[in-house]
Amino acid sequence: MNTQIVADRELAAASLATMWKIRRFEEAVEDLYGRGLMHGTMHLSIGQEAVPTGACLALNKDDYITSTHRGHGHCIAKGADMERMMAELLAKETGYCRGRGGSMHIADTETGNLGANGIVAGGIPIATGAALSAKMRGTKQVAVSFHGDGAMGEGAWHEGVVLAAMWQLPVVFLCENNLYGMSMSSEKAFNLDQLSDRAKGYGIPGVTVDGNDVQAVYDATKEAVDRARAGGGPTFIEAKTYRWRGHSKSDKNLYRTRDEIDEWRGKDPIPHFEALALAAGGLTQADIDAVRDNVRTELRSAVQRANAAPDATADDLLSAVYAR
Amino acid sequence: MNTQIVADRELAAASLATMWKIRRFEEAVEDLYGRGLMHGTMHLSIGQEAVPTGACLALNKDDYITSTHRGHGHCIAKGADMERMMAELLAKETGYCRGRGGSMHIADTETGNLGANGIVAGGIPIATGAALSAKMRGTKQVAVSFHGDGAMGEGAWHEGVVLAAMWQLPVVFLCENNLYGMSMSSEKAFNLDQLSDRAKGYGIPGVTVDGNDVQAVYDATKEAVDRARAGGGPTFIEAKTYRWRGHSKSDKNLYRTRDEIDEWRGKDPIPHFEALALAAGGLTQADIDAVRDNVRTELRSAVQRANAAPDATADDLLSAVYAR
Amino acid sequence: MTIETTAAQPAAAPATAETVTMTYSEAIRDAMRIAMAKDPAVFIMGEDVGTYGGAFGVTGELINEIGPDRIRDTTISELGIMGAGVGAAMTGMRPIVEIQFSDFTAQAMDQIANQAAKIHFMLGGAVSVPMVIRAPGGSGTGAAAQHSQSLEAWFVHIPGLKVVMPATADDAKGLLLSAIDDPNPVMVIEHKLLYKTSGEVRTGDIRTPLGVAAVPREGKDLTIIATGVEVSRALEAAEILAADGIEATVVDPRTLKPLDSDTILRTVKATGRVLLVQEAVRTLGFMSEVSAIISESDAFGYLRAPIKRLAGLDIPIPYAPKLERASVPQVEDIVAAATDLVRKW
Amino acid sequence: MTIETTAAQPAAAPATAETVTMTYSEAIRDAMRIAMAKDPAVFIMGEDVGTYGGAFGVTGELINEIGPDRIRDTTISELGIMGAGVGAAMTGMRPIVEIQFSDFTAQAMDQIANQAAKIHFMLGGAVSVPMVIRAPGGSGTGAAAQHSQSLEAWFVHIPGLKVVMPATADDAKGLLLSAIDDPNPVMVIEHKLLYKTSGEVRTGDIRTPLGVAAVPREGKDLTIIATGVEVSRALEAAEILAADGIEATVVDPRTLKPLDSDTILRTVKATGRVLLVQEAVRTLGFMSEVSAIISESDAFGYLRAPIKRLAGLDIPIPYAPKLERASVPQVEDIVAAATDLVRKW
Ligand SMILES: Cc1ncc(C[n+]2csc(CCOP(=O)(O)OP(=O)(O)O)c2C)c(N)n1
Ligand SMILES: Cc1ncc(C[n+]2csc(CCOP(=O)(O)OP(=O)(O)O)c2C)c(N)n1
Ligand SMILES: [Mg+2]
Ligand SMILES: [Mg+2]
Repeated sequence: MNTQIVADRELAAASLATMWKIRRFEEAVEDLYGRGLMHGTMHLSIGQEAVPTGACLALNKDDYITSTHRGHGHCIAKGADMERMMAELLAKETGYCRGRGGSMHIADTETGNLGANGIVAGGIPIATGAALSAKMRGTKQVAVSFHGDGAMGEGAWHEGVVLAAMWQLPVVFLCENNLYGMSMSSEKAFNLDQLSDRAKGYGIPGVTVDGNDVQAVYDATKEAVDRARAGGGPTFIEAKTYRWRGHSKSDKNLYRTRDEIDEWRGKDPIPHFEALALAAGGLTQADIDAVRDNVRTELRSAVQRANAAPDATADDLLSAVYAR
Repeated sequence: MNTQIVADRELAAASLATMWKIRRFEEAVEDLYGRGLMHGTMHLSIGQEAVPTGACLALNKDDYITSTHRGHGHCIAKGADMERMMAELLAKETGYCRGRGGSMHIADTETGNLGANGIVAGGIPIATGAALSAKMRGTKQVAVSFHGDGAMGEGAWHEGVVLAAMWQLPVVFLCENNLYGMSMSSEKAFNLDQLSDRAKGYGIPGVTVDGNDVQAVYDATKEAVDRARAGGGPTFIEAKTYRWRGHSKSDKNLYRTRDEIDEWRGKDPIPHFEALALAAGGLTQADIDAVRDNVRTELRSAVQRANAAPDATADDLLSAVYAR
Repeated sequence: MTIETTAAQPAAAPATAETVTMTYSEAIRDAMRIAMAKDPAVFIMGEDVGTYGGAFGVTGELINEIGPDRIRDTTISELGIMGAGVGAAMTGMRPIVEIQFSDFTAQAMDQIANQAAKIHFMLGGAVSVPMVIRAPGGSGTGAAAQHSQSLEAWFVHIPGLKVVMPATADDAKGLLLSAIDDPNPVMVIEHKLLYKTSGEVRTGDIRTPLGVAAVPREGKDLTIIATGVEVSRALEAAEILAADGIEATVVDPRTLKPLDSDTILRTVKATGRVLLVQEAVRTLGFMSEVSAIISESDAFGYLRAPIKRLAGLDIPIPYAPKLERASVPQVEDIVAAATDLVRKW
Repeated sequence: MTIETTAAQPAAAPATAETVTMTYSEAIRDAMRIAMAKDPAVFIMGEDVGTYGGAFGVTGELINEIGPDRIRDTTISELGIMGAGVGAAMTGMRPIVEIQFSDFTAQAMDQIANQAAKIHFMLGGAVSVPMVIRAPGGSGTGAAAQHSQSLEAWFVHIPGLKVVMPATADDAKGLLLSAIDDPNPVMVIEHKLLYKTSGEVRTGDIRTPLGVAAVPREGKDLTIIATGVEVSRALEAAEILAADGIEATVVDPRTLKPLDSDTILRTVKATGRVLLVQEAVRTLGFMSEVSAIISESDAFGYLRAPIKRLAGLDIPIPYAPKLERASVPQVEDIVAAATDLVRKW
């Protein structure tokens, strides 16, 4: 059996910190955006924090992930620096993409994050390619492709999975099923009881887990990653969760009910995890308070430092297109 | 239970004639091509005749099909005129496409054939669209999308099936699994015991049948078409068969064995059908001979008349691009 | 290709027509509503076009008026949607396919370029594909490189497609209604920044013909040819130039394919100087073709100066607002380039 | 974009280098063999590139020499293959992706244009995508509209891609080796009709630099700029013209992006007359850009005649052999256009 995260002081604290970082980071983004201090578009994953937290806990630093338009959580959970992330969103030269990518393109190759992606399912075949590369180079690295339920309508999803299954590549397709692709209900869209039934069509294992439970996501990912590392090929995981906010700022939430949103707010992964950790004895209330306070302080200083950084420069736009 | 084709004189004769037409048509094409009288490329379906024959028997004239690069059989079985087909391949003005399309683009909208397609899986979403149209217009027409096993690697296949499943459209996805997509073995490619397992990922019925048996293909198609017409949505059918010839003329057959080819030549759908019809009493030996001879005569005159037709004209190339 | 051309006409609605003020976005919706009321074969299909009202709100509440059968929400499957459009168009329907961002036409390129555009010709004329693709293009919203491209050149390069880029609310309506009438696949590239702009729009079942350029302003010193969002920038620049004594003709082709080259050549001959303005990246953008057409025509002999292009930088659109703005021609760039052209030559 | 240019050099191999006669197709295989021997990160991936030897036989028996791990047969999944190439290139490999017909890049357009091309810029330079895409283009094989297009313009229009079109066997080898070295995604558009043509090819690990045009012939009366299969047609035409007293310079850009505009402008200034020849459809083909570059440059003042374009008809390529031939410029068309240009102006 896997480690019980909530019973292990270090892991529990780290997991809780990751969830708080994601939550606080996105609250800050929302606030900055609301006050007109940030531009562009934004996709918040508030409510979904347990998925990247649990999944990345099962990964090594040099394992790869590909991420999505709703990618802050993946990025943070894989180990990125919140200051450089915030700097990117604030269009600063010190941002991960020098202010050229913004929220939808943050990548941090140092921690194996090959990038958020503005294209739904764009990262799926890229993850397959990273896994192919790992296999060819013999490094035992694994790639996890985070994606939404909506992404499963794309041909890119299909082709990425087909190749990975044929070559038995070390890749995990991790679907964050937050019940909607923009306004399209995944239940209506895919005609399936659970999205993990899709895996049967590719001859790969598929499993559905509670995406608001760090342990459940961790366990499924760990099993998949272990299998992948051992040469056992790809796995599909469906993690059921919910986004509290609208798809993006233009969302009027007409396609779902207040009740549904409230019901899922009641399943907030953070207090859920805290309660389990308290019960298991992994964390005391003081630990929990300390984690939350530390994250708040860390985030506050990340925002401040990001704000103080120089704006992105237009100097070398033309020469930055091609690598040398 | 469905009609026993081999026991019904009219149906048996018609089915046998269709298979012979396909066989003879393609032999003629092969011959003309070999003698340098036909240009371009060609994909022969010799050995696979039972699939379109059985499938189209389950269709009404106004039902739709979409076809493939290996499409002569579908075209003939749906009711096209061999002379106009041959004229097309001979680049004549009287061809179905006025000599502009050639083998890979023959269509015959009169008989519901929306076209062969040079793009693997290109016809899948088009069939979905035709089925959508039928449903919206309330016509009770059904669309059958013929495609190869190789096509199932394409995103277009996936997206066409996803939409059809969501909207429960009257469409049948009919896979002619001839074991290879060009040189890629479908067994290696798809990591599945049978390709019909793929249907599970879309929540639609899937079935695998002997593609060299007209009755088996007919039964499966009939069931699917009846369900579709009754509003029961799409079905996936895998018909297992084999192409005797290479993928196209450039094929050196390096990826498969002589033994395998010989084994499948032994499963020739035509004598198989003849034997069953004789045994069931649907056809006498004289009937069988007459069918074969009539087709030969018909084909010979189709080739002659096609040959005598005027060449495709370059006169209005520029004005033929846009419909008016 | 035979291009239907007529004499140039002003972009504004004829004085006689009844008009009402509405946004570009409302004008598009109005066109679709009119077409759907008239012809049961017309329907809309795309991601979030139903209850959500469209990523940019263009379909709005049409689903409440017309119902989910004809305002059809899809999965996120651009290639499948496009192919379904082709199949529906071949069998008696007249689909309007909405792609959320024109960048995602990349996903659907096979069905657009290899199927929709070619079927009529390739099948010998037996069938046609009367379908409209609506897709917003352009930068200016901070959505970065994968959501800000101006890809019209890809489509103009494909025989069998028609390509429309409305610059005003009235044209957005009139051109869309013409596109829906047309028996061919028509790509309508709308501009995100224009959706909320307002203009006088002719009421009722009006048309702006395909293949006819607009000349919203005439002047003797130079001809500015601009498309999409650059049309309004060119007109603004023309005002500023006028104050400085430079009189510009402004031409908006409106339909990039078929192109009204007669109007272009006529106005170029009249001024002898040309400034081409596009938002798309410079290299092989639409204006490269306009330039080539001018310099192989008899207008060549009338040119007093080299043909000047003003275009987006050859870069992916960056996220940072200042960088994004610097990436595409702004009013001041047009003023500067025009002044330079007139003063120097 | 900063374009690296050097003085023009003849397309033929330098006299000093050792050469051997081989086909264009063998030259490509030779380049891949050399690159794979040198660098274990280089591998080939595509449909039927293994045992089958490639749709056009280009990979041939490489699988027997190098094995299936690095000569990797795929399913029919162009978008997936391209994306796998991007992912592999981002993580230390140097994939060569073969697409059977360049027409099927339509399937993979998202990964080409929205991912591969943009990643380096969009991610702030932190990562690059050193990948080569090989795809045969062009007509002449009777394969009709979906297997005969010349789509280079699509790629030239996308910042972040480099685009190469070798016209000789030696260039096919030398440019491909440069493309494999390059840290950026490079689209190599080969021509089906050239695969079986032979030429002298330099042996060993040679290079033809990207961004340098070839000038295989110099003459005083006009400059013919041609790409791909039209280069040999232009050279053949130049022979015929010479017999008639007309001396043509022939320029083969070889790399369409980055483009060696210096060589183009220099030769245009020298002759004052330009004939642009492409196989692709006329509208917004690569030569539209060349035309625009010339007429906005100082070479404009040297032009004695309008810039003449010779291009494919704006139609899908038809199947019938006579129609297919009539669709794209042939030697006699080049001779006629050049003669007209020189005699009339
Ligand atoms: C190819 C493509 N199509 C459409 C979009 C617009 N879009 C962005 S996110 C989104 C919904 C994605 O849904 P899902 O995959 O479930 O992710 P979620 O937003 O729920 O996290 C859509 C339609 C896009 N970015 N890319
Ligand atoms: C999009 C696309 N990719 C590749 C090809 C080249 N090609 C033509 S047929 C074929 C094999 C198709 O296999 P399958 O679908 O099994 O049909 P079969 O040839 O066996 O009838 C390939 C790879 C193509 N025409 N279109
Ligand atoms: Mg979702
Ligand atoms: Mg097959």
